[in-house]
Amino acid sequence: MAKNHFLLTAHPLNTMPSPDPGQFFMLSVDSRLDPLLKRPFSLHRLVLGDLQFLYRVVGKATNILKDKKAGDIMELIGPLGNGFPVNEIEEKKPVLIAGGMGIAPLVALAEKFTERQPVFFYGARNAEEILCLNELESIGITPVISTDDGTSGRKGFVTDIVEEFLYHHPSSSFDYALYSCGPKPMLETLSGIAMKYKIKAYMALEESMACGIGACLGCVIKTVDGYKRVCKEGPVFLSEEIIW
Amino acid sequence: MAKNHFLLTAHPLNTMPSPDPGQFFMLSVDSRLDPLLKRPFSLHRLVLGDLQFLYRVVGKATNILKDKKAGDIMELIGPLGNGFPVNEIEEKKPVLIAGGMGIAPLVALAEKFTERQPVFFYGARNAEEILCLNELESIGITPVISTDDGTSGRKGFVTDIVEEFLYHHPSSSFDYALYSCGPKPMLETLSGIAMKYKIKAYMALEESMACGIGACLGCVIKTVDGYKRVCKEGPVFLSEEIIW
Amino acid sequence: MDISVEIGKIKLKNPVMTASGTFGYGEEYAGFIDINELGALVVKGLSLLPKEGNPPPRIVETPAGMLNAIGLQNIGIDKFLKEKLPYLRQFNTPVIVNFFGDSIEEYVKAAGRLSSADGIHGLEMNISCPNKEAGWSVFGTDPQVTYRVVSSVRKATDLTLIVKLSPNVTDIALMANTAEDAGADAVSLINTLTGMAIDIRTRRPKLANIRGGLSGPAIKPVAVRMVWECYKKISIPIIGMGGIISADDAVEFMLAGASAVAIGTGNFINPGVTMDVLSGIKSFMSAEKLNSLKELIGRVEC
Amino acid sequence: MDISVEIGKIKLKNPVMTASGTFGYGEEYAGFIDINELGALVVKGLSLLPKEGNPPPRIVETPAGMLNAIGLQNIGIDKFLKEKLPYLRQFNTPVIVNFFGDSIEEYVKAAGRLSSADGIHGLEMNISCPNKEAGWSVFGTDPQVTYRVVSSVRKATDLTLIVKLSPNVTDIALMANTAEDAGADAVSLINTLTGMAIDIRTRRPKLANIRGGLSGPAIKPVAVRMVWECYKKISIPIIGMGGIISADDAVEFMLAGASAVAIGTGNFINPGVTMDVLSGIKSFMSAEKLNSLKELIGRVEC
Ligand SMILES: Cc1cc2nc3c(=O)[nH]c(=O)nc-3n(C[C@H](O)[C@H](O)[C@H](O)COP(=O)(O)OP(=O)(O)OC[C@H]3O[C@@H](n4cnc5c(N)ncnc54)[C@H](O)[C@@H]3O)c2cc1C
Ligand SMILES: Cc1cc2nc3c(=O)[nH]c(=O)nc-3n(C[C@H](O)[C@H](O)[C@H](O)COP(=O)(O)OP(=O)(O)OC[C@H]3O[C@@H](n4cnc5c(N)ncnc54)[C@H](O)[C@@H]3O)c2cc1C
Ligand SMILES: Cc1cc2nc3c(=O)[nH]c(=O)nc-3n(C[C@H](O)[C@H](O)[C@H](O)COP(=O)(O)O)c2cc1C
Ligand SMILES: Cc1cc2nc3c(=O)[nH]c(=O)nc-3n(C[C@H](O)[C@H](O)[C@H](O)COP(=O)(O)O)c2cc1C
Ligand code: FES
Ligand code: FES
Repeated sequence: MAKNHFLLTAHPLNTMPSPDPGQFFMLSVDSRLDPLLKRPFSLHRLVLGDLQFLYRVVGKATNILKDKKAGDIMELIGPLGNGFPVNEIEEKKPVLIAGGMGIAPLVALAEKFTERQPVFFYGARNAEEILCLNELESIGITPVISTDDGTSGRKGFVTDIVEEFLYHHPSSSFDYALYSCGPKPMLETLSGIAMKYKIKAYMALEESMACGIGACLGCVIKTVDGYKRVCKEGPVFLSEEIIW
Repeated sequence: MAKNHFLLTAHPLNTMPSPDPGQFFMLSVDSRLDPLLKRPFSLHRLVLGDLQFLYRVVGKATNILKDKKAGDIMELIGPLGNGFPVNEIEEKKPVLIAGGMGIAPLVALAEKFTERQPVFFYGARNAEEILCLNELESIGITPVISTDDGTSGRKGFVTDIVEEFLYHHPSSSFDYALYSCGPKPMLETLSGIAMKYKIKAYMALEESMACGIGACLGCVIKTVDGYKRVCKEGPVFLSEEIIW
Repeated sequence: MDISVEIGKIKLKNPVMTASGTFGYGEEYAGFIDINELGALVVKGLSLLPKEGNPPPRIVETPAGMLNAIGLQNIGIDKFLKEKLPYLRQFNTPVIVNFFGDSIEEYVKAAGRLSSADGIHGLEMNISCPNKEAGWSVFGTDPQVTYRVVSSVRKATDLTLIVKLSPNVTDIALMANTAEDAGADAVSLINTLTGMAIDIRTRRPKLANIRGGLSGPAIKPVAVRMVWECYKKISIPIIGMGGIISADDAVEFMLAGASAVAIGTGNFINPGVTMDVLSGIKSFMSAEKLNSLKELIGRVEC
Repeated sequence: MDISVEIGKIKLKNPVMTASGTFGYGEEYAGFIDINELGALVVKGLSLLPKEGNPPPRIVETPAGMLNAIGLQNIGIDKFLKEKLPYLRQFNTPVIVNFFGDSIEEYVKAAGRLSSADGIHGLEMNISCPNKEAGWSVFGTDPQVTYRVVSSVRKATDLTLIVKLSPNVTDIALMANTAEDAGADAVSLINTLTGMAIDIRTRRPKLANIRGGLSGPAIKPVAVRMVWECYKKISIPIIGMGGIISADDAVEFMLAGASAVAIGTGNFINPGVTMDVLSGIKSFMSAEKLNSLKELIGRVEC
């Protein structure tokens, strides 16, 4: 795994509903009061009933997480929120767009879509931060890669490349549907592109969370229907709902 | 090691003055904010330059400590405070009295005294909590044991047995000097015994500590000269100084 | 063992409540605990008209605590009565409605509206929320204004009236006294301490609202102290809260003088915390051979 | 890079100070840091006559914080001048003496005595210690009394006069304003929040004094908020403190409006913390390409 990125495999000790791509779990590293709150992590993959999470070390909880050993027990709640709609759009061509850590939930989603031969765009800061190529390959997907510094794939923003693609590959026989996860500015740009090309775009958003289950109203984003909770009404939203 | 009791061996990464028996170290388990403060632990033994601490798991820090692995790095400051006087009393016969976890510093002290054949009394709640017998044996000491419930050695308080000993073994050719560590009530009783038999008693005290180096005035005990800091003027005090 | 307790006219089967704003309208926790086992359920603060609340970010973690600036977002009393209360009525757990207003008039109207509904057992007046600037924030910090608003609401309702105090005051016992004099049946304390956090790289406050309310274990020592100070000065019951995450914490509040306890931030850390606290209180009482909460409440030995 | 800063007439080579009561009279830390590297050293609070302080236990850890009830134990001003000050004079670090009194008269006398000594650069008036009951504790919570005591001390000294504010008030900015009007050259904040902890098994308060002062990371959000509120209202410099344990914390206080920062509880966690904070501030400034502290102080973007 690339520097500072780790894969956590969790074997559930209790039964739980099977999670959908785009859903997430709230995880505590242990019962100490620092860090205090649980942290949200998206389902990365479901492997033989085990949950896999892909995460980047950014602060307190992730720093502790990376030092966990096989066999350690942690408290997780989930699956939470609404994942990506998969069946609703059977006639459409899935276009998946990952930015940075946004790759985490999109691998599970790509797995669901394999038969429909999704197009996969994947942008990151540099070659080092391009992850999961083997996992994608094993399900027959070769993503179109771009990096900010050009160290892998094309140089530039993934959104530019997506727009180029849509421009050069208009289709009259089917519609595209965009599925995306990544940094907010990227999603905002993508949202504009989706509007321009009149295609549906589903995007998984992030907000700081306290409860993860809809009780605290802490994680809202502004939508055309007022504030909505990312943990409950989201994390996947249709781009046209969101007010950036 | 008995249930809930652990031995920690620390290899100093920096040079430090050689610690005396009765001195202590302030230890942080890691840099997280819970627990926040360093915790005091007495030197148990010095083994080939490594520091050994003997501790009982009672709360937050000790619970974390027990799960540390070989090679983990921790921050320690010390040696701190004043240890037991060893040389000042060359003509005296050392009598060591340990109560419960008070055994921790007395092993290092007994090592210093081996040539003077100290008398060693050791009281604990029950047989399970009698520790370090092998260590003591290796330096030629067989302690007189007592337990509250009689599961090992004599049944009763160690202070009763000490008093009995002093009563039956008066000496005109030399004086005794008492060296003790244990729960406050035990030390208080011992203090009375020392007064009665007119012998010097050195005792290592405990108080909650914040800094461990004399700066916060948090760890005082009442003495005939006003409050004194356990971490700086102590932890070893002469019993006659202390106002119980 | 009797762990029931009375708060005004409400009989609680046990002293474990939820704190307003941390338990939604109950539904969210139904998958984690049996709502019927709660001593009482306090819902998110309501106002006459719906409120949108503050823009995000609304929460940030701090050492052993968190800041929130939700901005009193709520669906409004009417929608609550229609859409949420029927759900809550199915449980045999008393429902306490936390509410607030922009003016004394609004408080009175809100209390009136809530009092005529079926299935509400008590009202908790929030006079202390530190999240909103200006006007109404002084309700909870100026004793004279507090007296006026509480006594006005008192006239408007026969339900058990709980006044929730702000800790951001010089003299909490004076505020508790004022609430009692104005006719409150109980006080609850503490609400959040006002705090702030700054992102040093962006140089912006971590909360869009700049300031927020500090809750969680970090504030427990302040909360316990305030409960103790109030207990000595008033004779109505106290609902203690602020940083409770375990039965030991709850017992600490009761020894300080709380008749019941409410858990807020603790629910986020462990959604089953209320049940853990409840069973922990029972174990503590049997270990200590106590037969009734009376042997705990206010029994710290000073 | 210019990291010097002026507090009244005192020129500090850098903004990192120690907080009163946590750094003894300096000696204890000499083995851990170079005292010459400190921006200023603030000593344990002194009174005219020595004070015995409270019985133990005096400290207890709380979530991400600690309570203390030292009870202002100190050796008295005379002994300090004779036995401790000579040691401190050897360093080229300004020495600020924290002091307090039981009455305005005592404050004035203490300030006078300290002002005539050689080697004291500033005075920090503690009007806020929450550890002692009764009388003088109101100095820091009633603006009128604060005005009287500060203006009296102002007349008694030409040294830089810093007033240390209590956070246990409804309106901290009002208190800061009052101190400024009464002639203070600077304010320092925050002192400890009053708190309490109870041992549920013995049923006794964990501190012999019952209540104590809460310090450490737990209170940082309250402290940052108060610094920010005061910065908007006063024009004298602020010394910010409350839970600082890292350079990031220090920068956060400066963005909120502190000209300098003081570290208290942090010294207990890491006796080298002042030097770590100092070098961290420098690295931060070079990483952010800042040339002077002016580009940080009060520069939060709201
Ligand atoms: C629904 C959801 C799903 C997520 N899925 C994943 C995932 O699959 N893999 C993954 O690596 N991360 C994921 N995240 C982000 C993850 O939750 C944060 O990285 C984690 O909480 C950081 O915890 P920490 O204690 O290590 O960092 P902290 O110490 O809390 O913070 C360190 C730094 O990161 C910033 N930060 C913290 N949380 C976020 C956030 N949510 N967004 C942006 N910046 C943040 C802080 O402001 C701070 O600067 C997800 C977040 C959400 C809301
Ligand atoms: C000078 C000195 C030397 C010590 N040497 C040793 C030693 O060699 N081995 C050893 O096992 N312990 C020793 N102790 C005690 C040790 O410091 C505490 O057991 C430890 O701090 C507990 O930390 P914790 O976080 O695990 O417990 P906490 O979570 O802090 O406390 C758990 C429980 O233990 C009680 N407690 C905490 N500290 C003390 C204390 N100092 N005295 C009595 N009760 C306390 C608390 O009140 C609480 O009830 C020494 C203490 C001092 C002052
Ligand atoms: C996210 C959040 C929202 C809150 N909303 C309200 C509210 O609407 N009304 C109210 O009176 N208190 C509100 N509070 C305060 C809590 O009810 C409680 O008084 C406080 O958080 C202290 O308890 P705790 O430390 O257990 O959280 C809120 C607290 C949090 C954390
Ligand atoms: C053990 C201890 C003793 C203190 N003694 C004093 C004192 O004598 N005078 C004073 O003004 N403040 C005193 N304080 C308050 C600190 O100077 C500081 O304002 C407070 O602890 C907040 O900072 P911190 O969180 O960095 O500790 C004391 C604090 C502690 C922890
Ligand atoms: S995190 Fe609490 S409502 Fe979403
Ligand atoms: S622990 Fe600070 S003076 Fe002893």
